[in-house]
Amino acid sequence: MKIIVQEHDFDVGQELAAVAAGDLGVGGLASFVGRVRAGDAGHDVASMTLEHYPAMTQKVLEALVAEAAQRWQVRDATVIHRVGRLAAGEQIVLVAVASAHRGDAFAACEFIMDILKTRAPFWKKEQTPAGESWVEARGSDDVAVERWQPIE
Amino acid sequence: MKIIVQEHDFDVGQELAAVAAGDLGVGGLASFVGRVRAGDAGHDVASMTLEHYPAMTQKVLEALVAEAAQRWQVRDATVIHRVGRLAAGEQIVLVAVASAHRGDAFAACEFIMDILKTRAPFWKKEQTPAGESWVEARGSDDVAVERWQPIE
Amino acid sequence: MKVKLLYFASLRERFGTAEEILELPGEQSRVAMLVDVLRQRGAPWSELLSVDYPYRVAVNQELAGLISPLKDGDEVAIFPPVTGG
Amino acid sequence: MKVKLLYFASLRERFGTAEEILELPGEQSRVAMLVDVLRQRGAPWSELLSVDYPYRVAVNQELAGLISPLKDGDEVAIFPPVTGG
Repeated sequence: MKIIVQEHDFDVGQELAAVAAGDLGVGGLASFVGRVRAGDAGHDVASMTLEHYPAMTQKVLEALVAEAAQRWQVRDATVIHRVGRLAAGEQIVLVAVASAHRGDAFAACEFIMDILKTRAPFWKKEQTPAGESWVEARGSDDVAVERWQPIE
Repeated sequence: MKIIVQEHDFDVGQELAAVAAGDLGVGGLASFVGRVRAGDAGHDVASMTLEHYPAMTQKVLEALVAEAAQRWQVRDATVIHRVGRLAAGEQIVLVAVASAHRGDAFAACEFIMDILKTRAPFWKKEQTPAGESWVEARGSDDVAVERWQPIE
Repeated sequence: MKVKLLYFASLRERFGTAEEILELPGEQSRVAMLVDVLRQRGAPWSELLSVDYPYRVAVNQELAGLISPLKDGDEVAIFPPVTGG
Repeated sequence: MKVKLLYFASLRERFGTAEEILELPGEQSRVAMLVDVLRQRGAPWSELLSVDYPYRVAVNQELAGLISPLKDGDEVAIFPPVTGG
């Protein structure tokens, strides 16, 4: 497992090639790359600044990957999250999960992304022509998390 | 949209960089890479040979991507499927979907993979120490497809 | 009327051919009639093109059923369930 | 007892500081008491550490609630809802 928070960019091709490299038991590798979106009409985002709480981030991300590996068959996983100033179009986050079967790879990857969004201590500040402002948490992220609750 | 069936390998990093390249409206890129799995205990797969029905494959894959783009917001997508002889560990298929939001990217990507498995005319023959044999379709693939049925 | 038949994967191997041209009586036909003609050849046709074996049929590159119509010049592919991805 | 306080993002900016050491009465305390002490400073503390504002608290890097216990030397972080990914 590889879990890193860094300022510099990452090479998706290199990272994906390294997930479970040489593991012939892998049948599928699901991944997600989040990018800085330029915003919507009337809300142009030129860049964002990502801040985090380093001591907690690492703990949360490790716990998250461990939880995914308990719920699904995971042979290897990589999570890279960037911090600092990122221009529109730049990569923010990579989550990649290698499993024997595709269903596990997809579910674990999406689970990590969804929970990361509501539990990992990162904060985004947007730079727009109107000035800077902190991004507010979205209710849809909580909805995305709810479907992963264990069924009692 | 890029939909290709080819014998030679593909470079995942290059392909992912090309999906919706320069499109600042992309917030997420979900992808899946299928690899030749070496098999399970007592069933060692050294390689497989993939055969297809070229005239139909292209049509089916194009229809599939179009269907995904109708159901979810898709800004760009790439599907590459290899044919011919592939050794254990080699890449078979890449599906990548870029969307404004991650939920659409994940859903469209998984949808394309699930439906591809049951509708695209590819057939796998495995080479094991015990000889060659055609892979049988799996019931679990039909189950994976069922959840994508539109709710009436 | 004539149709072009294509076989894939295990069916191609079992039938020992990848394609053939088949003459069918009349100017129109249906997949069911084509399959009947093939089954009358005996094994392995009768064995593999039976309800016990989940073969698939595509007419002009679109999945078809037994009642799907056939016309002169159609391309008919017969193959086992697909296993790509 | 003393705790180390950390503020992040908009709260760090509004409070004008990233961290401070805070002395609390007694040898044990709770998050609720700490928040009370901070609110007594007046605005912006009283405004932002209110039920109208969905602030989060972590004690020693674990999310905590108002009744979570505090002891000498704890690291307490106060921040807005997270927006990573």
